[in-house]
Amino acid sequence: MEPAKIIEHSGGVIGVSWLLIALPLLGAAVLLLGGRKTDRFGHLLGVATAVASFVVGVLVFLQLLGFDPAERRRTVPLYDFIPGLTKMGLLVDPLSISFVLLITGVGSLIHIYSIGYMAHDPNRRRFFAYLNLFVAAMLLLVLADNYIGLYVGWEGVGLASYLLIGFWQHKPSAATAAKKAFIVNRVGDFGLAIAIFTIFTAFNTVSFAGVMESGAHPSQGTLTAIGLLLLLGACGKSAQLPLQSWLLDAMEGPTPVSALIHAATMVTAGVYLVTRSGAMFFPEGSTAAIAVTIVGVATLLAGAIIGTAKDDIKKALAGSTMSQIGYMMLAAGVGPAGYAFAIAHLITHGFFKADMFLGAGSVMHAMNDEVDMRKYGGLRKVMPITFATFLIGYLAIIGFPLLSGYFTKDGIIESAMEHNATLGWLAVLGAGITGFYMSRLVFMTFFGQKRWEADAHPHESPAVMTWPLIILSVGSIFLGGFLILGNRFMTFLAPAVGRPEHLPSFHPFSVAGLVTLALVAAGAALAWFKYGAAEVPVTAPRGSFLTTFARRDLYGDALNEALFMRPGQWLTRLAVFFDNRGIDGLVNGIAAGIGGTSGRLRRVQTGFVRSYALSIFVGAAILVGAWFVVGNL
Amino acid sequence: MHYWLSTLIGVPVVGAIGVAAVKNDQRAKQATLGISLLVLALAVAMAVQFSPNGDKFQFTETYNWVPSFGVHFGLGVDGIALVLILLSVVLVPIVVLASWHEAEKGKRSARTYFALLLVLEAMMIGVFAATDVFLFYVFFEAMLIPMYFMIGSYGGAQRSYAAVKFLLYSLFGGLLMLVAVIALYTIAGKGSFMFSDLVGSIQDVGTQKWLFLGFFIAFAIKAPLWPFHTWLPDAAAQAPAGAAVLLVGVLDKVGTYGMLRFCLELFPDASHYFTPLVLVLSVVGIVYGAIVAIGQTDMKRLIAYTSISHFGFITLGVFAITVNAASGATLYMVNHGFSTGALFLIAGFLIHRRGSQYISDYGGVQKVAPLLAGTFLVAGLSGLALPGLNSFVSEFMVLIGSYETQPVYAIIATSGVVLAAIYILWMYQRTMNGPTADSVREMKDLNGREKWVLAPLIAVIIALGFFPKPLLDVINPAVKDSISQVQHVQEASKASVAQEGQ
Amino acid sequence: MTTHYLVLSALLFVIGGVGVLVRRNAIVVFMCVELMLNACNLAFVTFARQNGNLDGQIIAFFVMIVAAAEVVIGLAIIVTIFRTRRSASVDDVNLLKY
Amino acid sequence: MGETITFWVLAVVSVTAALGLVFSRKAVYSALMLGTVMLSLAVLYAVQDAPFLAAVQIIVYTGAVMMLFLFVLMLVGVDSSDSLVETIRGQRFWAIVAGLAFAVLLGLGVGNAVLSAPKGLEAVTAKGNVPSLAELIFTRYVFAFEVTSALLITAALGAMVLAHRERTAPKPTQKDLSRARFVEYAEHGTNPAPLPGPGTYARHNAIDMPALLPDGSVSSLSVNRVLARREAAEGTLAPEIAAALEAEARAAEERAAARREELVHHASGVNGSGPNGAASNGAAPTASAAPDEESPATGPETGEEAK
Repeated sequence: MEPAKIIEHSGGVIGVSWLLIALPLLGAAVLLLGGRKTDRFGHLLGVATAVASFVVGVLVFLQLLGFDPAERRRTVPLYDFIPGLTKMGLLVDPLSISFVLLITGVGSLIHIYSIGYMAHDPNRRRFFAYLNLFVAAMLLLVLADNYIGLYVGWEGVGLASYLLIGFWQHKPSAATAAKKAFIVNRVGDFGLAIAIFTIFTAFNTVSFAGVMESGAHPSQGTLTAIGLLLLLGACGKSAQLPLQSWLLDAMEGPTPVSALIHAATMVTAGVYLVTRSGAMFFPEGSTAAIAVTIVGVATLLAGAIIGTAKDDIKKALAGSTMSQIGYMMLAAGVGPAGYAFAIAHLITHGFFKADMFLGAGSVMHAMNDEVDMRKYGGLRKVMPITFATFLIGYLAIIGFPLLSGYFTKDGIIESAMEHNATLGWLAVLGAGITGFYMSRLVFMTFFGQKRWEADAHPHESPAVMTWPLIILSVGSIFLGGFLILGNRFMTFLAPAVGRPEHLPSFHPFSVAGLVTLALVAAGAALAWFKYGAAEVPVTAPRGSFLTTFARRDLYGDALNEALFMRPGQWLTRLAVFFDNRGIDGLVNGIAAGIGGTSGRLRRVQTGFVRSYALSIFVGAAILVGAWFVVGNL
Repeated sequence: MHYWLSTLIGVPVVGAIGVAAVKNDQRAKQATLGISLLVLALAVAMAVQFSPNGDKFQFTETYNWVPSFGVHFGLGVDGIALVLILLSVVLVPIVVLASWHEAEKGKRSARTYFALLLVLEAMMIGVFAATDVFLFYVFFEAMLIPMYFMIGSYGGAQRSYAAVKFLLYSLFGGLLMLVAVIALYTIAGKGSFMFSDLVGSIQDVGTQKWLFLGFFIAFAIKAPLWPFHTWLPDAAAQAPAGAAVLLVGVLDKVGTYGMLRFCLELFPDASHYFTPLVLVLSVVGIVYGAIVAIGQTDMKRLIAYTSISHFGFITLGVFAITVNAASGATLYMVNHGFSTGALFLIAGFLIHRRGSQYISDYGGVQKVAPLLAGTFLVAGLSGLALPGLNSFVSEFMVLIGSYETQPVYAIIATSGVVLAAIYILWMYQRTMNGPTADSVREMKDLNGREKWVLAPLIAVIIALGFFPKPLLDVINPAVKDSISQVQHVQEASKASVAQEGQ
Repeated sequence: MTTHYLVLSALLFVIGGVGVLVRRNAIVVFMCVELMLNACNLAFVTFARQNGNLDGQIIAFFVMIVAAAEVVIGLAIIVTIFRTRRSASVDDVNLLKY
Repeated sequence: MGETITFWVLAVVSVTAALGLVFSRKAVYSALMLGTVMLSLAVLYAVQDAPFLAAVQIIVYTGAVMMLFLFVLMLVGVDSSDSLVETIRGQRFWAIVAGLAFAVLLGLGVGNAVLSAPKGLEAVTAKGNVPSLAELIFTRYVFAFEVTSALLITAALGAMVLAHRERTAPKPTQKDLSRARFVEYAEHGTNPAPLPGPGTYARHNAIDMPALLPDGSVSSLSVNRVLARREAAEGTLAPEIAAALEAEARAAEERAAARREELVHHASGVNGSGPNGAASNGAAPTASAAPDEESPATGPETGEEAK
């Protein structure tokens, strides 16, 4: 089934859906411009706008449900953004509203959580301003009805991510990580921008509706090029290979940021982009779609391998995020059969990963901001709520039967398997590794001996932090089943992204599913023997070559440094030298040459009046001679 | 008959004489601010009456100046000139306010500086409003005089070198243009220097090429286009911040404005012929300027090099010969004036506080002066064309427009977007982030005057980022008109190529 | 006959010119200039007769007046220079150079 | 025929005189040579029907201008003369080459011209030479004539301005002069009293006779130095006077040397080495043009050697 037509809409809650974006934007503006005066109530305002936006989102969702499925794609024109290029409008359809609910819902919970987490930070107001800014930009990203609007949101979330990673900018590592994130993202944006140029040139419009309904039939090459360029953009934002390197560094930001931006929402924007453009530029079996699946599989394995070696709890989770987004990309590349699973996994992942990040934040909060898991251990007793919610998130992610992740990940594996057996088995392998590294994380943190630092006095976090955890863990339990069973989500999403001819049915005991479960169990058991039952050394052992390989992020940074940074620095120095000595040297050389010549020439002015007289006389003679010559010609 | 434009030119001139005559520096400053605000109000009042779809040139005034050579004092604005005049008159009061204490260390008195500023304002309005090629040339050259003194008398340690380099470079280009102007007059044989009389008067392609080069080199130096750029970092780094804003923000735009107005309209065939060359220079400038900017250690030089990169975008837009690109380029001229102006001013505030232009002398300023750092970041992000800020719209239009006709150049130019992120954010990181350096520990945040300087700039930067329509509505018709000639030539040459192919 | 006068005039002129170039005493240089002027006068007078037109004589007359004025000023300058530099050599007055 | 003879005679005279003007080393001779040329030309004017110009030539040029030349020559040093050493490389060679080239060119020009017989001035000077000239001057050339008057006035004013020396200090009164004399006395022991008259204890009552001090020695102060030098040059000066003068002059020279260090050294002032040292010494202090001229003290000896 093809995606439904996009129709213009006015009136109702959907008509004012711009409020979704405007509310958090207003919050950000007030908090940033208001200065210290808003310090007192800043966090409350931040939460209020996020929650208000969520409420609007729910109302919009409800109105949308009221329409016939074929009329659920509504565009709300706003204003003429760039005359001659594009108008600005919002596209409210099942896909975008799913994101809106995830962003505002999980976003609101994280806002609430941050009240407690950032309570002692002197710049809490600014933090909430940035969070609000992020929510606004992310909503613009998913709601825009054209690629340029999407691009605005795309870079807007990049900015928010930059600001929030570098929130503790007095730490050089945080500042560097923020800059790195922005610049790597810009590389992806480069691809996205050129994709948009190509789209405009090929279709003479950049709106989704316009592209879909355009009569233009660009060549297959153009379409593939657009697809690959969009994929480059998606790789940047979603930390997929080869632009993955920024995500692990991005963990320098405060943990709520990691939860919201670098786990639940922003990093999934790439999946959104691929899904949104899927029907047009990633048709099933096309080169671009195959590239998407390859990138997805490669990243899901890479992320998982990185996750196995990290001792930093946030970095281990970040590796896991990479890996899970790899799953989503894989599904998105599979075509209409995978879109629903990709988005469903994205949503459930948003819940359980946010849950675990916030749980990790809760642990860090309790352990004086210690992130090294080797200095945790045995925390389940002192932090029961955190432990319980974390455990739910853990079970969800490894695909424990009947929890959210079980349904969505299994769906992805099944659809990948149907698409291409190799990809499917690699995805299964990834699931097994997930079982290992997530178990490792849980065992090192909550089980085993206490390996705390002397001054650590862990305690359970306040209610403002635990309640969001509880809500998120509830979502982590039930959401997956709710979405997947009976193809509920696939049907809902169909008007926006299309649907395969044959709806998949859920097989709880398929071969792949059973193998997956077995591998996950094996991974968990291995982790128990190495980290649960055995003593965990406080300092990391040197480890094998493979461990180092994983610890060093698969040498991604080293590769970037060797390939881009060092030649770049060299090139920069060369260019500066060339500019100063070459171009400017030439300019100054000409000036010096003229100066030197005139310095020599002026010696002709001896000051002896007789010399001057002689030259006058000779000149007169020459003139007279010339006159004769000319006169006699 | 309107007198809008001559009033706009006359008021600052009269004001400058008055300011120079006032004996009290404080009074002089206040008077300058008042006059520049008056000019701003007049310009806005005029702009409101401009009808985008009316005549090409509006508010025209024509007086005979040198009748024997057909030189007129001809004034008039189209959409392109109008937005650039608006840019100038908005920037001047801001610069006046920003330079409040800047001129006190100079070789000459502060009131001279402010009088020069007003003279410069008159020249800037005049150069954009001139509809007579000779008058344009006169303003084009006369602008150098106040700027020369502003750099040479109030600048940094190397001011003499910078001022002379700036003057000689510009003069060299200007003289080439003078030759071309006179040749144009003679060859056209219309007995008039009026732009409207000269358009389309040169049909011979060979002649067009030579005249085009005469004009283009002058504009390329002014703009400045790679490889004629080396005067800009020196001049901008040595000039006082206010003068640097006007230099990079407005004066250099005369170059790109001239390309759009004179090169394209007067010499369409030659423009078509030279397009590949100009595009190569532009793209080289974009990448080269950005790379060299990354390697700078001096804040003001860095900003100057970013401008070289940005001027590459503008010329790329002008010579891509599509409406989107050329409109984007025009809008870019305005936006670049605001964003780079803000960058220069904030850098100036920083330098004023710390007394050093070197990036390495700073660090962690964000901690002690968050507002200063915040505005710096906004201005910087505008410089790297972050969506939602003004430069994005123009840069995107330029790129998308040039991609339509010149995809390869556009793709290379787009890589400048990545480099821009590196040079801006790296500079921001080195100055504002990290542990607070001892030397800046006592640094004060923005004071009231400085807030008033930056608030309008930041407001404009954000407003134009989301709502560029008012400007684009004015620019688009004018740009369409300007590039139509070259488009005809392009189509003709395509047609002939197609015929040969058959 | 006219040719003879003109050749004489030319000779005197050239001799005067060479004198200006080779002599260093400012007063002698001046005299040589006067000689050149006189040579020109001779040519004027000759041409006046040749062409039957008094204009040549008039010009010669004016030349004399101008020469007189020139001598007055020139010698005053020489005296002034001599007063400060104790020298009448034109080569000694060479500070205005390079 | 008469004109031809006159021309040839005067042509030879004037060219010879002109060459003499250029080549004579003494300025006075040059002036006289110039006078000769001018007089010759005056005659040639007269021969060519220009009696008025001939008169003016004699009156204005030979009379006024030449006198002015001679006057300034006297003022500047009548007997200072150029050395034959050329200091500017190639100047003389190129001057002569250019002169010859110019002469050849002019000759070619004149030779190439095809001239008819002179028209003569009879037609235009029917009323006589002077009235005809006057008519032209006061009609067609009246503007030029008036402008010339402005030129003359300007020249006169210019000469005055140039010759005028601005007084930079108030004029010394007698009191100042007297005080200065005593300051000099206190510092250098110079005699504050008026110079002794010649011949107070003289054997001859003559102005060239030095005064004798009470101890019978010669008072060098009393000697007119110019006269003494002349006599020394002639060898008629009494030896004791010569010795006293020499001692006194050496002291004076030492004082002057200190002052002279401040003066600019002129590389071209080599004319002191000529054999006319005595003559130039005689004109001292007015004519001691170059600082590296022989010192006055050694003057008499060199003068004698020259003799």
